[in-house]
Amino acid sequence: MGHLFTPSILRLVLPVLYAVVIVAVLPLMAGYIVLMERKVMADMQARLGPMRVGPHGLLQPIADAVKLLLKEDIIPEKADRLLFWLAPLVSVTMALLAYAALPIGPAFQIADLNIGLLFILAVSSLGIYGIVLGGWASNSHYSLLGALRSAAQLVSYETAAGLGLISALLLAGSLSMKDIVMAQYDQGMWFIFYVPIGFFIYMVGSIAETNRAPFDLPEAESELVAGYMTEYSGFRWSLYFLAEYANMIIVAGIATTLFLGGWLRPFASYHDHMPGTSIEFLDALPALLVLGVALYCFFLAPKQPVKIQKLVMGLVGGLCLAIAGILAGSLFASPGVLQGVHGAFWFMAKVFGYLYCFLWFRFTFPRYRFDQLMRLGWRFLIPLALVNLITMAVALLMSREWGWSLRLTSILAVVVTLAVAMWLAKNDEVDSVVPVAESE
Amino acid sequence: MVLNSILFYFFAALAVVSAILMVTRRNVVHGAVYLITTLLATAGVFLLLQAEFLFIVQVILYVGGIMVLFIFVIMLVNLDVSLLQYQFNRQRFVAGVLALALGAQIFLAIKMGQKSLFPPLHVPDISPKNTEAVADALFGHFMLPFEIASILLLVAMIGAVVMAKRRV
Amino acid sequence: MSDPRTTELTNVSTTVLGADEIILNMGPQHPSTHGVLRVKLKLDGERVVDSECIIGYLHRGVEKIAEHRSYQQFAPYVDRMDYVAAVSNGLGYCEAVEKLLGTEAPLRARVVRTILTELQRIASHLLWLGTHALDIGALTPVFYCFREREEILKIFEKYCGARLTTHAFRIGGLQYETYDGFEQDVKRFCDDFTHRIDEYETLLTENRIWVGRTKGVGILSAADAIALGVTGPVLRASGVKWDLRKAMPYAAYDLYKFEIPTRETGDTYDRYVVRMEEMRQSRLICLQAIENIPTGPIMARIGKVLKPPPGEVYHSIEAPKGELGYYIVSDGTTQPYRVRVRPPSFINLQAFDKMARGSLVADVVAIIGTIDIVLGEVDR
Amino acid sequence: MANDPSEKDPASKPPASGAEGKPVAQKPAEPPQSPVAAANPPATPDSTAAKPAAPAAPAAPKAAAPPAKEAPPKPLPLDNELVQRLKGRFGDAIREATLDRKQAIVTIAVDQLREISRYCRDDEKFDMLVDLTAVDWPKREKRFDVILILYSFAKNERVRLKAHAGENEPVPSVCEIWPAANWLERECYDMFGMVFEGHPKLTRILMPDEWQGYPLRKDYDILKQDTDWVRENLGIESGQ
Repeated sequence: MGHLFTPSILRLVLPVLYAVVIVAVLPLMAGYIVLMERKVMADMQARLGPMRVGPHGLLQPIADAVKLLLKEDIIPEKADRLLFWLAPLVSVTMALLAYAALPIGPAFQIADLNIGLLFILAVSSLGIYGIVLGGWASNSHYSLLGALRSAAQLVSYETAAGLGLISALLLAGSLSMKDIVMAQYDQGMWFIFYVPIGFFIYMVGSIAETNRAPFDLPEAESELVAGYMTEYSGFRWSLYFLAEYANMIIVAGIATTLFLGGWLRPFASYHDHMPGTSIEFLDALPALLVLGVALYCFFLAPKQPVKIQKLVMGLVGGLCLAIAGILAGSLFASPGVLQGVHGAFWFMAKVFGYLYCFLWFRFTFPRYRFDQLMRLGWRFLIPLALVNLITMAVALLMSREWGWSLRLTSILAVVVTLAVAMWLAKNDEVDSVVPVAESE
Repeated sequence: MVLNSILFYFFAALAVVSAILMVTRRNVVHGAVYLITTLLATAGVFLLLQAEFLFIVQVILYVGGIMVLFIFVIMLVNLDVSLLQYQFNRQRFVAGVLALALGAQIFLAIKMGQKSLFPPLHVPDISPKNTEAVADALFGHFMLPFEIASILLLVAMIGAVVMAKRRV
Repeated sequence: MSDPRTTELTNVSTTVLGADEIILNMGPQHPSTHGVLRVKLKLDGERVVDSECIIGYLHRGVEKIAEHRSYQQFAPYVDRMDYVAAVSNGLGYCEAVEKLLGTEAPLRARVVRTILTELQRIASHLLWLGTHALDIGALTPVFYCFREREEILKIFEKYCGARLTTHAFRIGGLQYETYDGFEQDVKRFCDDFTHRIDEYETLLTENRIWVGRTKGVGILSAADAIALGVTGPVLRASGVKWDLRKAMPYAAYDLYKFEIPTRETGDTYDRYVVRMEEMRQSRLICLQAIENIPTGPIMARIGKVLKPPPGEVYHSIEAPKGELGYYIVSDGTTQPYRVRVRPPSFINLQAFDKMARGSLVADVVAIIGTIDIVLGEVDR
Repeated sequence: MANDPSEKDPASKPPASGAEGKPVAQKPAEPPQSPVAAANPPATPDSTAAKPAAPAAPAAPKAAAPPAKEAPPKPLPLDNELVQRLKGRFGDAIREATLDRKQAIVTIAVDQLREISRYCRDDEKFDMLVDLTAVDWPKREKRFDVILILYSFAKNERVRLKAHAGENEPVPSVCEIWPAANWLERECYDMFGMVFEGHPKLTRILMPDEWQGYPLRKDYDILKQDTDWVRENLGIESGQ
């Protein structure tokens, strides 16, 4: 048997295995993110959210999926058939392709490309074609307007998000995602603490890039009905839907890898810097957390109204229990397995934390108007990102040349950038108030 | 190595076919889509040559940036009107001469590069860290041309903004 | 009245990039037109060059029906016009007919009427705030507003059995005495309402995106507002300090102290601030009123068959949307000869074109929301 | 008024006045407060808002006036300074001025409507056109009354201009004076068929554009109208 897993075969088989896992798990995860979104939205609006399908609405995503599959798939009569069919495909394939370089765990990565980050950015920027061609092919004013708006929005916010990322890359020194995480492990500090403004700019840019929350102009329900998705229905529409949520997970993945230390446990390299003190108990945290969830499920199970829901809740409790078992078990296994399993847990925890902020913004902020959105992108975010880049580079240089500690110089950089941000916001305030009356 | 050549022929064929398709399409947006496939095919060829930075730049720059603006303009200015206008084609003679000149050039190129047509099977392995190599060259040896090029681009951008500004 | 801005816009010969102007048709079936309103917008790119409101989809011929009903029988029809503020419609009609008869409701009836009308004003403003914020993209306020509105509708239901089209008042006074615990319910609602309003204010007032989306949008100057006959919060937000409850007091408004909020620039943000302040003032009126509801009869002695002497009267009240007037002509029989309703939404909607011209498509939705129209009242 | 159930016999079943459901809080012994002249609010004790001193029994128990038999007097002629100034300016164009239920009504000649309106807005400060409507008196030869209700912010008072217009007689439009009149005049045209000459776009506003007939006219037969429209547009015999 041994010869079967020779390194070269392993190098080929493992990525294919990971790819299959990701492509299979992704629609399920997208579905459950939709459920999470509806539950969080309900919670913020003093109501319950989906409670009917399965215990506490846990089977709602399956119901949605079945509904979408059964729905009739209408193609407008004068639509451009080739493009109408092609557009959602382009969106989904680009979204899935970007998972190739995403490091979920130290080992769980399909391909550790030398230009990992750049690859993900390139592929996700191709997602625009799905939207633009879809809008054009549906041959209606509404989708055309929606498509043009989203194209303009994506193009302008990609630059902002990209510049935000570069400031973190300065510290990492390499484009490969695994090296970036290792850099954060070696420097013992997540990059969010060194370059918080870069993180903020990237977060705003990523929200705009995935057409979400205050920037969801393209499918602004009230004005353009549903933007470029208006004419799509049934399975085709769900492809766009899947692409949007896949993009969200990628963007969250990039942010976690670059700013929140990827699969690293908080204070991962603590013992290297402070030898002697060991806070290994943090390793037990994931297992305890999932155990807590399992117990809560078991506690809720008997209270479910319908017998089947009791069963399903019990099942979910069992599943959480199993995961807790694996997490706890891996504590005693070899460090490699420990890092692999826990790494995946921490990565997922940070991604879902980041997504929670997405949902949180969506339900508190009203929607930006299109010209305000453009003004924010070009007049505030991009200049701020440039300034942040320069100050970060200077800080890095100071710490390298004069030997000051990077923490000190980065704080200096942050202060300078904040000052510039205030100045930018102030004069941005003045002329953004009355766009219409200029001509008076 | 067999995989490499198979892929190469695939990309090359894809590029040629989609280039022809692009030119012959009546619907402009279809043409643009085929142009994108051509560009992606050439990016594939770069990848085969292990020049992954070039591959990425090709994808981001051409396909992700320029082509988006192409499609943007195609959508804004509905071109059906221009399609209906009568397409005349009277410069047959001039076209003939040009074609001949181009043919001669290609033939000469093939003739001179006789040897390089059949490359040794083993492609020299460029240093894995392709990006660093490009960066060193760009900012080290070719510092001056890089600066001149960037200033040129800046001037072009400012020109575009000024022209557009007057109109809005 | 050629407004420099519009002439400059309309003769824009060459449009951007040669793309011809798009005629965008919003409605009559559209999520954010607050009912069956159809708006034809002429767009140059994103900017609105010209707009035309097409109404009449909800026209039920209320004024024609009035001529075939007795005075009491017509009262329920009045609730169906502005179905969001049915109580104040009823108050306007009953007081107009009382004026026609030359009588007046007893003090107790007038005080209870004032309380219910002010509660209805809060409910109408809450519904406006919820849907207006939803149009602009804030998904959360609508649920908070409807939670509060539910409390008010419960009070109406306990008092007169209906929540929306209440027919709460009768000509000459009230049909029902206030139920036991009426004062406690209103007091409980008013007490925790301040905390609720602060909740909305924290969510919206200083919110940079909300301010960005509403400031400087749909500006209506005071002169335009008066010329276009606009009344209510829209007029007060343009800087005209005028409220019928103060200018020509009716019911029991002269017994209570309250402020008239006004703002200067007359844009969507000012109308938002004015209406939020009006809700606070209405709450104050309710508190003052329930402290001491006078005892006494609740119905004037006017007999069952009403035959007002021939003649005509015009009486108007300050409805949540503006001045709601009733011009009734009587020919001495039991049926009115002509009932003309002065609908605030209909006349305020006329100002939409002046506000929308030169704004962007996204603002059109905000402007429709800020005028706060109800199509039942626009089409009658 | 074709065949609506005639309302002549007063409906018998409304409950006796006064709430029989819930007993009134306490039966006031003294006579109910008799109606006082309608318009200006009764001189209730100007109790400060917070706490009226005495329990709010009506200030002085009025003499037990009989229930509203002597309704307000017939409209009496009105002769205040406003009417004088109008008469001075326009002479006999001001037909009559009356006071009906404390509200001033000035009847004017229809052809002078625009000049009088401009005068009212500019000199008399009636800067808001509250309402513009019409009433149909088929028996009179000038069957339509055009009613303009004006309001002055400065003087906080209202006046009602009334003009008699015949069936096909064009009425001068007041759109230039008060832009508010635009839709109001369109509605009058839509409902009564009165042509306002000088109106920028006089088309139907509430009814469908191809509707025949003018609904609010007294002689408008809704039943025939309904069947015609349904037969033409929907192609079915109305089941009326």
